[in-house]
Formats: sequence, structure tokens, C-alpha cells
Amino acid sequence: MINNEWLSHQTIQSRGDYKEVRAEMVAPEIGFSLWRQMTRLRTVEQALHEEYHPADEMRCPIHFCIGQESIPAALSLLVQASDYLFSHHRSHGYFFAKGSPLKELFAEIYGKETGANGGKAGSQDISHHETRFYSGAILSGAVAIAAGVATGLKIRKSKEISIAGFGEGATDEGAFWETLNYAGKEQLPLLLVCENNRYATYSDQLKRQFNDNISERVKPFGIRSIKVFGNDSPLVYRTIEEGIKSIREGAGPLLVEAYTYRWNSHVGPEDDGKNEYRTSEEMNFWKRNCPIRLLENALKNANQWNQSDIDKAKKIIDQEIAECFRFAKESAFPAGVCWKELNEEDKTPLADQWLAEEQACTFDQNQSDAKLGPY
Amino acid sequence: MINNEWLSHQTIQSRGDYKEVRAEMVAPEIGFSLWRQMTRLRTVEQALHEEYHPADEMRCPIHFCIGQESIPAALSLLVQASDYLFSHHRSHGYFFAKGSPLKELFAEIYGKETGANGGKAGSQDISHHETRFYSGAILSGAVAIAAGVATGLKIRKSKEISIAGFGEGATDEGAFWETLNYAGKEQLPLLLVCENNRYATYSDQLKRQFNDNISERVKPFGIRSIKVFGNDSPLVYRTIEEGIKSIREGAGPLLVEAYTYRWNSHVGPEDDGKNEYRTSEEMNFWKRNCPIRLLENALKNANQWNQSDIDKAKKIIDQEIAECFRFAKESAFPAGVCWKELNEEDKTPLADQWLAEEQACTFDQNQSDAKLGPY
Amino acid sequence: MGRELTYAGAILEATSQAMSKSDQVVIMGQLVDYSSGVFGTTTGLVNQYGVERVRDFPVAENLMTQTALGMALNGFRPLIVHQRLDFMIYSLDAIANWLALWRFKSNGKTNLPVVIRAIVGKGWGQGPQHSKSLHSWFAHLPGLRVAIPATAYDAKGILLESLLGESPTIIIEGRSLFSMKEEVPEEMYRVRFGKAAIRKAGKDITLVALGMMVPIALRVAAELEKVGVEVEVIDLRTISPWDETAVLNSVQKTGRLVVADPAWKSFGVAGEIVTTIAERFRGEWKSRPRRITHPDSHTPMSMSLEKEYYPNELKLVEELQEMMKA
Amino acid sequence: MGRELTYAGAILEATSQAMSKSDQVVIMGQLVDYSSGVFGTTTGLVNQYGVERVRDFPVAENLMTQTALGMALNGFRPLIVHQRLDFMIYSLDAIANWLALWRFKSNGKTNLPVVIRAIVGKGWGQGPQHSKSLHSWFAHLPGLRVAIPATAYDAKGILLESLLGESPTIIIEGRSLFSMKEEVPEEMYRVRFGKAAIRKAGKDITLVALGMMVPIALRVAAELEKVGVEVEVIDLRTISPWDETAVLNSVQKTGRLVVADPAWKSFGVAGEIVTTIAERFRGEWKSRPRRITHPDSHTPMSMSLEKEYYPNELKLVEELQEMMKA
Ligand SMILES: Cc1ncc(C[n+]2csc(CCOP(=O)(O)OP(=O)(O)O)c2C)c(N)n1
Ligand SMILES: Cc1ncc(C[n+]2csc(CCOP(=O)(O)OP(=O)(O)O)c2C)c(N)n1
Ligand SMILES: [Mg+2]
Ligand SMILES: [Mg+2]
Repeated sequence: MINNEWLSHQTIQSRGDYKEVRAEMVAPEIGFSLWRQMTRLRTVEQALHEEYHPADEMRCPIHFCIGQESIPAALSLLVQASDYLFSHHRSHGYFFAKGSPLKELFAEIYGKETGANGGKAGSQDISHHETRFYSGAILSGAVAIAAGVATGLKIRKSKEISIAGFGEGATDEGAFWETLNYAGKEQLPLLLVCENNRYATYSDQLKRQFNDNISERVKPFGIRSIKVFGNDSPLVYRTIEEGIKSIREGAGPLLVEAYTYRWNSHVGPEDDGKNEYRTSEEMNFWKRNCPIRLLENALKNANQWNQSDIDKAKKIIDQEIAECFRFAKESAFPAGVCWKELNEEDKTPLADQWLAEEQACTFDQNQSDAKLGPY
Repeated sequence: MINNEWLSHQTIQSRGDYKEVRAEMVAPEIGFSLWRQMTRLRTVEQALHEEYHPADEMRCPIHFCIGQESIPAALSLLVQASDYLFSHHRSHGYFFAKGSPLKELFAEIYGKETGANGGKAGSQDISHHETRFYSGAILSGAVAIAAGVATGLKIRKSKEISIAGFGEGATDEGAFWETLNYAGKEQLPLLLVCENNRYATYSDQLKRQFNDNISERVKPFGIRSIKVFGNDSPLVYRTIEEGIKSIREGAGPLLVEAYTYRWNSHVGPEDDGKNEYRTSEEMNFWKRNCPIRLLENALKNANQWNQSDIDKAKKIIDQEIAECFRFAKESAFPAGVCWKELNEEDKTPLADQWLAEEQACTFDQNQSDAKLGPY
Repeated sequence: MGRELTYAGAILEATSQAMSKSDQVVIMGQLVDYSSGVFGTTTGLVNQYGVERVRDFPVAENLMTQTALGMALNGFRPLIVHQRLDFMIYSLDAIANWLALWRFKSNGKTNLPVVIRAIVGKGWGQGPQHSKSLHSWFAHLPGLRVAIPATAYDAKGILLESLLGESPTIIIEGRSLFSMKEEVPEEMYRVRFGKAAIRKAGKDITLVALGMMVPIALRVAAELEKVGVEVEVIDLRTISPWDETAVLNSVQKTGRLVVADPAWKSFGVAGEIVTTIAERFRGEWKSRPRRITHPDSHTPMSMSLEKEYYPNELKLVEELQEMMKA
Repeated sequence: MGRELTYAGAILEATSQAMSKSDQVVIMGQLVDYSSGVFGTTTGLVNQYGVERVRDFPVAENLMTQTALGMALNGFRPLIVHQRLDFMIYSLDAIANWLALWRFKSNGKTNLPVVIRAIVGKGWGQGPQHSKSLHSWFAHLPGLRVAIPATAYDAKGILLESLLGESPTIIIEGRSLFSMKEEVPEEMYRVRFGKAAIRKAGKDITLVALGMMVPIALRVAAELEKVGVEVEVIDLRTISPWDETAVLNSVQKTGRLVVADPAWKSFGVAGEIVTTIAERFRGEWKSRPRRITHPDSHTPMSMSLEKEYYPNELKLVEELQEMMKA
């Protein structure tokens, strides 16, 4: 196995530029697919970022994931349609990873009827039931729900797995740790993907946690774990591939901690630099060691770079995005919704089928006093 | 340091009766005090247990702590009046440990006006502000509050410490782990005492947690920890003594996990044996290896057993308890309380002193729309 | 006379019947698999349905609810039991930020049939951390159903309706009702949400009662009958939705409304009922509406204070008689 | 004309003044120590008071509240800020099982002056996890004070009153009020709990408004003035306790009551106000009371649906005019 003991946000920069990406770790078509998926995701995010203000139609908070493409790209090649995937607020990468329809992501952000949730949820709460993708803005909640799905899968003895993606910030919450206790105890088919990008909004991990050691902390809870340099996409791919395989084979929960970095502000297109929470050296380091560029170099070194394939792929991506925008912009806004119906299901097919209708009944007034029990 | 690697509820019994208590670990007067305090607490609990039904006046759930006297006894000799102590539902031992007035404990349980909380709180929510003792029945909550007090102490650069006592069950809760994260990160002056008695109500630790390894799990959170056989009272004393000393000197939080056992039902005097959650072998093992008996033997072996001192001490204890019962029984029930006053403070001395009275003011209706911010 | 069951026994029977009818039904909660069960409501289930479906859960209430949510998403119908509603407060994030709004944010596509039983302690010095009843909180949340059965018959019918229904549901159970015995049919039947039961007809005062207040209300009505006052006792049975029509019709007849809710007075369910009727009642009030509830105070432990704290028959009789004078 | 401050600026000033007056005041919350502060309400405090008193807290809301509680027990006066009230739901155990009942279970001996600021999102697609306002939940709990300031002036006065008061307090702040500017005195002054402000006098309808609904109510009153309807606008300012007398006196004059509450309709604050007045009002209703609130639905993200969801001036004008006809 690779040597990763050194990894932490305190040490990454000091070791200088990352030189260890090896295209040979994965088959050439996987290498290309990783590049293509990362580029696709990056291009989507850049396009949304640029359109945000001029269009003034994406009227919801968006947490862009530029710089963090490697995990979603690897997942996109590895998850099965029947697996479940849960995301936090920074949802676009995971939506993408699950193969959920991008058009519906765009339309959702635009608040349109054709959006994945008909404009009810927006970027930070988006879901797509058909492809088993779910998200939500409250930190750590979706991780716990993912454990619930995994509990169901285990009872059914299913080969499907449940996956939760989140940031290192979510691990501040107690909800995260009670989930780990249960996942470890039950040895659930659960893949936990922690994208450690060092910050929760502006707050450094070491301002909130004793140490940069999440992958170590989870082990005595019965969770296997591994940390990787998250911008080394072939390595990320192989790690997750083996991880998913082991989980499907019944080896129990696994946490993959991927060290990575977000380029943009925490939320929205405005610059949050005035909060001075990170240095330009740090930013530049991570831009130089961007997952796409690292892979590009590795592919070139391995003679797996075919410019015409690349150009073709880029063109298709551009067309897809243009089509997504068109779809989103041309779709209608939702209107005249029935609030009640949207919040409450009034059909009860199973109860209708199995339960007899109510009859009158007696009432006994001889209520005894409460008795002592185990409190 | 002592070898304690072997300790866990799975192994304790299999090693046979515990033979390692050494009276020499502590000064003779400490040995005697430990015996006296344990015996005092045991006698109190046994008396309450026996009186519960015949009297039919202790109308609240009580979680007896018979069998678990060693931690409270050690603490009673080591905490300072100005330290803070927080307990869970099994509160009597900790109330006792803080030197809070036993009479007021009895009266509180009897629901009397003279109780520590005037009969408002009962056994599981009792507190005694004057001696800085607090408890509460919701698991893990008091541990978090103890961290809050420790935060205050740290800001003040106080030499006082904050102590929280709880069972292994409380560590199922996420609230516990988010507290540890913070305590470790802030290196708070906090002593965490986990009395691991194996069960949460009837549920075995291994039914709820991956492993019997709490003291190990807390370490990577920045919490020093040590586990001890909790019925070895000189060892417990020394461990806590050193622990408290180190915390006062600024070494940061420490968790002491003490393996022990409760003799009675989880709650109340009724037998909960029909739930068949523990064997009579187990029960017998722990009764044989009871903290009082173990110390008694050790004191005898060390020639520190003076029967007339012992008899004298026992007599004083009996008198004290009789006095407590008399006080509780003769006290009046609370009556005619003002609910509003009890729940709300209407005095505001500081505000009265520092704030000017309100004046009329304008109102601007030019409310702008909400602006995007960090969500 | 048919077969009798206690309130606890009725819950147990409903659970067992639903579990045997549908593999989707699983139960989770602390100590559900021991012979005492949860106050007798889960006893023996583990022998019949095994530990996979009768799950003793770690003491981690928020996770338990999220686990149920995830299982529901995966096709199950989980039933959660909390020995005390107070413990459930740890799970409010799961309830308010996830469960209650899941259908909404899925754009009406996904339903989560998670059922939560919350037991409310009363008496024997439960004190302030073992006796809260926050049904008004749950009812305030869109997307949840809330019930408060007062009889063994309803306890069974509401639980079955919930377990085989499609909506997240919270059932408030008064611990002091558990030993009440009553005729309960063996078959699987439903008690629908939003349909109150008129426990006693009367023309003078409409007395809407919830949960633990129902038996008290009936005793009070019997008492007042003796002095010629006819109280109509409406057992609301479910709070969200609640049967506005039944209450309105009754008030249309009596012109007097009093709500007896076993919870704090202010910002509670009683206020909602009075307001809704005030908004809709077109007749003339013969007397101003009243609420009979716990005082706005946490629960005292002492036996002597419990007596002052919980509204009793005497107090109700007094209030109702004053209303007849007004 | 005196000096003007925004709502956010007024909060910042109150905090800073309290911190400089008393060492006991500390502030905790995510990102309180960055230059944006929490929407400008904490900017610069860290430079003045240091990191020990201006504490960027881990994302662990329950612990944050318990920490505040422990610090209060230790003699501090902690102020907590939540960027969204929704995040605070994780801390309800700390609030409902500990903070709210501490004084009670100490037998009235110990007060915990913990102040919690909860910001409620509105608009710009906040969606269902960033826009809930659960003030009725907090008001239902005995032992807590709850305020909902609508003006910069009140935001400052209520925060000072709370920070230097002795009771645990929750202050609900509408995010969309933060940029409102107003004359605010520089001195430290108090706005008392339980004292409403009559923002506009009128004899026809009593319009009780809370928080974000106050500016809307005033615009509506101005609109109706033009057609000869005199609306009395009462800004409640605090919810627990609330000024029953002010509302009752007004209704005694107008015979008409409408409550505008920026929250879900059912089981909410509006219901409490209507019921209390219905219990106490001895005159004759000229028209049945009404509530103007959000629908009983979670908040949609889409701009087009936000417009349908939040009550606006037009809707209010309509409702009030209907009341005049009735
Ligand atoms: C319970 C809760 N508290 C606070 C927030 C506000 N919040 C939104 S994103 C965020 C930071 C999250 O950091 P991390 O989990 O590392 O994910 P990242 O944004 O870095 O991808 C915070 C604190 C929230 N969404 N939920
Ligand atoms: C939040 C919460 N959930 C459930 C309970 C019910 N309960 C009371 S005591 C107890 C077991 C506690 O076990 P442990 O912490 O090991 O302490 P012990 O009783 O063994 O001393 C439980 C589950 C509670 N008090 N609080
Ligand atoms: Mg992060
Ligand atoms: Mg235990």
C-alpha cells in the first residue's frame, strides 16, 4: 500500500509540488474517463459560476466545488445505479457522481418546474430519487441517513452499498460520531467519503479540532479508514474501487479521507478573501496541484494524451452545458402549487387494503395510576 | 505504571478473583477514609433501598449505586469545595462525593421543602449549588455542561477544575463526542469519570458499541485517558489524585474509565432479573470482588484494620443516617408554590443599574431585500 | 362483551399484527427486545420476529431517527419507541430538518412512513426531564401527523393506520394510560386521522380533551350531569390533522368551548383549537372559551406539588360551572 | 435627527457596549471572529476583546449551548449566534432539557443569563433548511424569554436588556431586516420584555405584527389609510412574555383583531394571541379574528414560489378590507 502517513493539511504544502500521480495505476480508458469527468464537472461549475450574476436567475446559495473534482469523478465511474449516494450542501459533484441528470440540476438551480425537485429544494437540498441521490444543507444529517439506508441494505442482505460524502467540518458534529459508533458496531455496508478541504466556511480545521486526524480517530469505532491525497485522481480511483469492492464483500464500513481544496469562496460567486482565512501561497499551491492538471501531466508522461480525443470530449461537454442552460432557462417557473399536497400524502393504499373500518367502541374510565418502570 | 491493558468487561471475570489491591498504595489514613466513605455511601444506599417500599414516601425513580462506591469515595477525598462536579441519573454517589449535605439528599428524595431543591428535582435531577454539585437525567448532557464550566475556568485561569461522572451508556450519544472534540481542542481543565458498569439499563455495551474501548477511543481527540479496575479503591484514588493534579497543572482533559458493577436493578428497588440480561455468575463475581470487601482484606493484610475504629465509624454512620431519615420525614411538603416565580426571574439588577430607560423612536420602512451571505 | 386489552397490550398487538402482515415493519428503540419490553408494549416481539426486525438501539436518539428515515427510503416502515418523550428531543434535528420536510423537498415524490411512539411520563416524581409533552411542537411542523390516543381501542387503530400509512407520524402516549383496559377487536382495523370521537353527547358545554385528559373529562362530565349540566366530551384522538368540523358543530350547539390539554398552556394545542373555532364560529359565544392545562411551568418532582401541577376533576368541575354562570 | 444605524449595526453596537461594560459577556458562534462577522453583527469584536471572549466555535450547536450554560453557571453572560435558526435545532436538547428548566429545578436559586441570537433566512432561495422560524416552540417552553425585534432600535435595546438581564433568552432576528436603517441612540438603553410598541394608532382594526411582518404591516396601514380604514399596528417586540394588555386595550377599541406572524400558521404564536384575547375580551367582535402567516408548508426555494409563500402587502390589504365588510 502507498505511504500516506505524512498526509495532513499542515504538511502537504511543505513537501512541495505533488509528483506522484501515475497514470499506470488505472487502465488507459479509466484514465481518460477520469480526465473527462473531472473536466466536465469543472466546466459545469465554471459556467454556473460565471452565469450566476449576469443571469441573476440562480436565486439560491450555491457552494461551488471547483478544485474538488477528483472524488466525484472517481465515484461517477464506480458507483452502481442501485447504490445510494448522500451529499452535503456542496452537492453538485455528488449529483454528478451519481449520474443524475445535469439538466435537472441546472433547472433546479434556476428554480424551475423541470428541476430535479421542481424548484422546491435548490442547490443545497437537491435530490433525485430515481438515481438514488440525496442531499441536504444541515451538516452531518445526510451521513446519519446514509447509515440508515445501509442498515436496510444489511437486513436485506443486498449487494448495494450506501455512500455519504461530506467535509471535515461535518465531523465537528456529535451526530457524525454517533453514526460512526453504530456503523462500526453493525458493520454496515457504508462508504464514508470525507473531502477534507481544511476549512468549514472560513474556519480552519485546527481551530475546531484537536488534530488533523479524522481517519485515525474513526478506527477504534470499528471503521476501517484510509487517507489519500485527494487530487491524485488515479490513486483516489483505486482507493475507492478497492473500498467499494471490500464493502460489497461484507468487510464493513470504510472511511476515505481525501485531502483537497476549494478554489472559490465558501458559497456564491462573491470573493470571500477579505476574511483573510487563507493565504495566496496556499491557494496557488492547490491551483498548481489541481487534480485535472496533475492527471493531464501524468497522462502525457504515460503517452496517453490524444489531443483529438480531448478536443472532441471538450466539445461534447460544451454542447451539453449549453443544452443544460437552454433547458433551464426555457423551462417554466412553478406556480399555483397546493401547499398541503406538497407536504402531506393523503393516500394510504396499504391501510386501505389491509385494515377494517373503524367501529364504535366502549371507553373504560378506570384509569390506574402510573406505575414505576425502567425510566 | 500499572499494567491495565487486559482490562475489559469481557476479560475481568475470566482472570479470576481480583488479588491486586494494595493498601500500601495510599497512606493509612487515606485507606481508612476510603473504607469509611465507601461504607458510608453503601449504608446510605442500602437504607434508602430498604425503606423505599415500606415508607412509600420516596416517590421518585432512584438509581442506586451499590457496588459502585469506590469512585465517589475517592473523589470525596480529592475534590475541592470550589471544584465543580456533574453527575448523571445515578447521582447519589456524586452528591456524596462533592460533600453536599446528605440530609438534603434524603429530604429531596422524600419530596420535601427542605430538600436540596425543595422537592422540585428528585433523585435524578438533584443539584446543590452551594457545593457546586449538579446532575440531570438526560444522558451526556451534564458532560457537555461540565465542559462549559471548564471553558469558563480556563478563561479565568482558575486552578479549579470541572468533573463529570457518567456511565459507558452516555458515550453512545453524539453529544458526548462533540464535547470530547472541544475539550481536546481547547485542552480544558476537565476530569471525565466513566464508570463502566457494562450495561445501559439492560443493554450490554457490546450490543451498542463496537468494542469495550472507550478509553482508547478518546485519545486521538486529544484526551488523555487511563482505565482501571474500578473496585480497587487505592488504585482508583491514586489514579484520580494524579489525574486531578495534572489537570490543575494545565495538562488538559483526562478520562478515567473505571470498570465496576451495579448490584441492584437499573432503577428502583424492584428486581429486574426477569429480563435475564446478566448471569448470576457475573453478579456473584462482582459481589465477591466488591470494592469494600477488597479494601477490607487489603487493610487487614497490611495490618491497618483496627476493629474499634471501624466499629466507631459504623456507629457514626448509622446515627447520621437515622438523623437524615428523621429530617426528611419530619420536614414539610412544599405547597402553594408560585409557578411563574419558580420558572422566571423578574429581577434585573445589572440592567437596572447600567441601562437607560426606553424612549420613543422612529421607524424606517425602507426595508431592503435580503442579501446573499455565507449561509 | 368482546375481548379486553390494556392500552399497552393494544399497542403490542397492533405492532405484532403489522409486523406479521408486512416484512417492511421493523421496530427500534432502547430495550425493545427484553422481556419487560417497553412497559409491556414490545414484549415477546423479538422471539417472533428476530433481532434484525426488533432492534435494541444504542442510546443515540438523533441517529435512531435518521436510521429510520434511511430505512424508510430503502422501503421499510420503521417504528421507533422512546421511553420518554424528553429523550426524543435529541432527535429534533432529524425530525424538523429532515423527516418532516422530505416529501416537500422531493417535490411530493417520496413518502417516508416512519412512526415514532413517544411516551410521556406522569406521576411518581418523574420530574422535569421525564414528563414533557411537546405535541404542539410536532403539530406546528408541516409534513408530520400527530396523534394522541386516549383509549386502548384507539391506540391499536391509530398505530396500525400509521404503520400501514405513508406519512411520518408521531404518536403521543400517556404513560398513565397504559394499564387501562378496554374492549379491543382482534382484527386489524384503522382509526383515521382527523376524526374525533364524541365520547359523550351534551348540549351545554363542548369539552375537547386530549390524551390523558379524556378519562378525567369523562368523570367530570358524569359529575356535572348530576347537577344538570350536559357536557359534550370530544376526544380529539389526532392533533395534526384535527377534526375541526366535529368541534365546530359541537360549539355551534353549545356556544361554549373548553379545551383540556395535558401540556403547558401557552403557545400550545389548546390555543390552536380555540383560535380556529373563533375564526370559524358564526354564532354567539355564551361564555368566553377556556383552556385547562398544566401551568406554564416545568414539572415538579414532589408528590405534593404534582397534585397542584396536574389539573384534576375538581378544578375542571369548577371551571365548567363558572362557564355556565357567565 | 440623531445618528442612524442599521439593524445589524445596532446589534454590533449593543454587543460591543455590553462586552466593554462587563467582562462577563462573551460571544460564541461560527465565524464570529472574521471580518464579515455574522452578517456584520460581530465585525471587529475580536480585535477589541480577543479570542477568549470572541469564540469561533466548532460546528457543534448542542455543545455550544451547553458550553454557554456551563459558562453562565461559572459567572459569565454568554451570547450565542446562529447564522440560521435551522442549525440551532441540533441544540434543542440543551435548550429544552437543561437551559429552560435550570432555574426551576434549582428551586429558583440559580439563573442562567444565556442569550441566543437566531437568524431566520428569507428569500434568495434559502429553501427549507435555512428559513424556519420556530419562535412558537421557544415561547411554549417555560423558563425562557423570547423576543423578535423588528427595528434597529429594538434590536439594540432588547439585546442589551437580555445580556444584562438574568434569564435565558432567545432573540429571533429576520435576516431581511439587517440592512434597515434607523435612528439609534448611542447610549446603552433597554427595551423591556412584555411591552409592545404601538407603531401606528388607529380605531378600526388591531393589527398585531411580529418581526419581519412589522414593516409590511406599516405599509399596509398606510395603504388602507388612503381608503379611510384606520389600522392600529402593534409591534409585539417580545413574545414571551408578550404584552396582552396593549393588544386587549386595542381590541377593546377596534373590535377587530388580526395577527401577522412570519411563521407557520397552525399551532403558532398567532393562535396564542387570538386565544388569549378571546379568553379576555369582554366586548363584541365586529368581525372574527384572523391570522396572516406563512402557509403550513416548508419553504420553497424557487423565486416564483417564494412570492406565493410569503404573505405580501396585497394579501394583507385584501384580508383587512374583508374584515371591514364583515
Ligand atoms: C448544523 C449546521 N450548522 C452550521 C451550518 C452552516 N454551514 C454551512 S456549510 C458549513 C461549513 C462546512 O464545512 P465542511 O463540512 O468542511 O464542508 P465544505 O463546505 O468545506 O465542503 C457550515 C458551518 C450548517 N449547514 N449546518
Ligand atoms: C437521552 C436519554 N436517552 C435515554 C435515557 C434513558 N436511560 C436512563 S439511564 C439509561 C442507561 C444509562 O447507562 P449508563 O450511562 O451506562 O449509566 P448506568 O445507568 O449504567 O450507571 C438510559 C438509556 C436517558 N436518560 N436519556
Ligand atoms: Mg471543509
Ligand atoms: Mg452503565
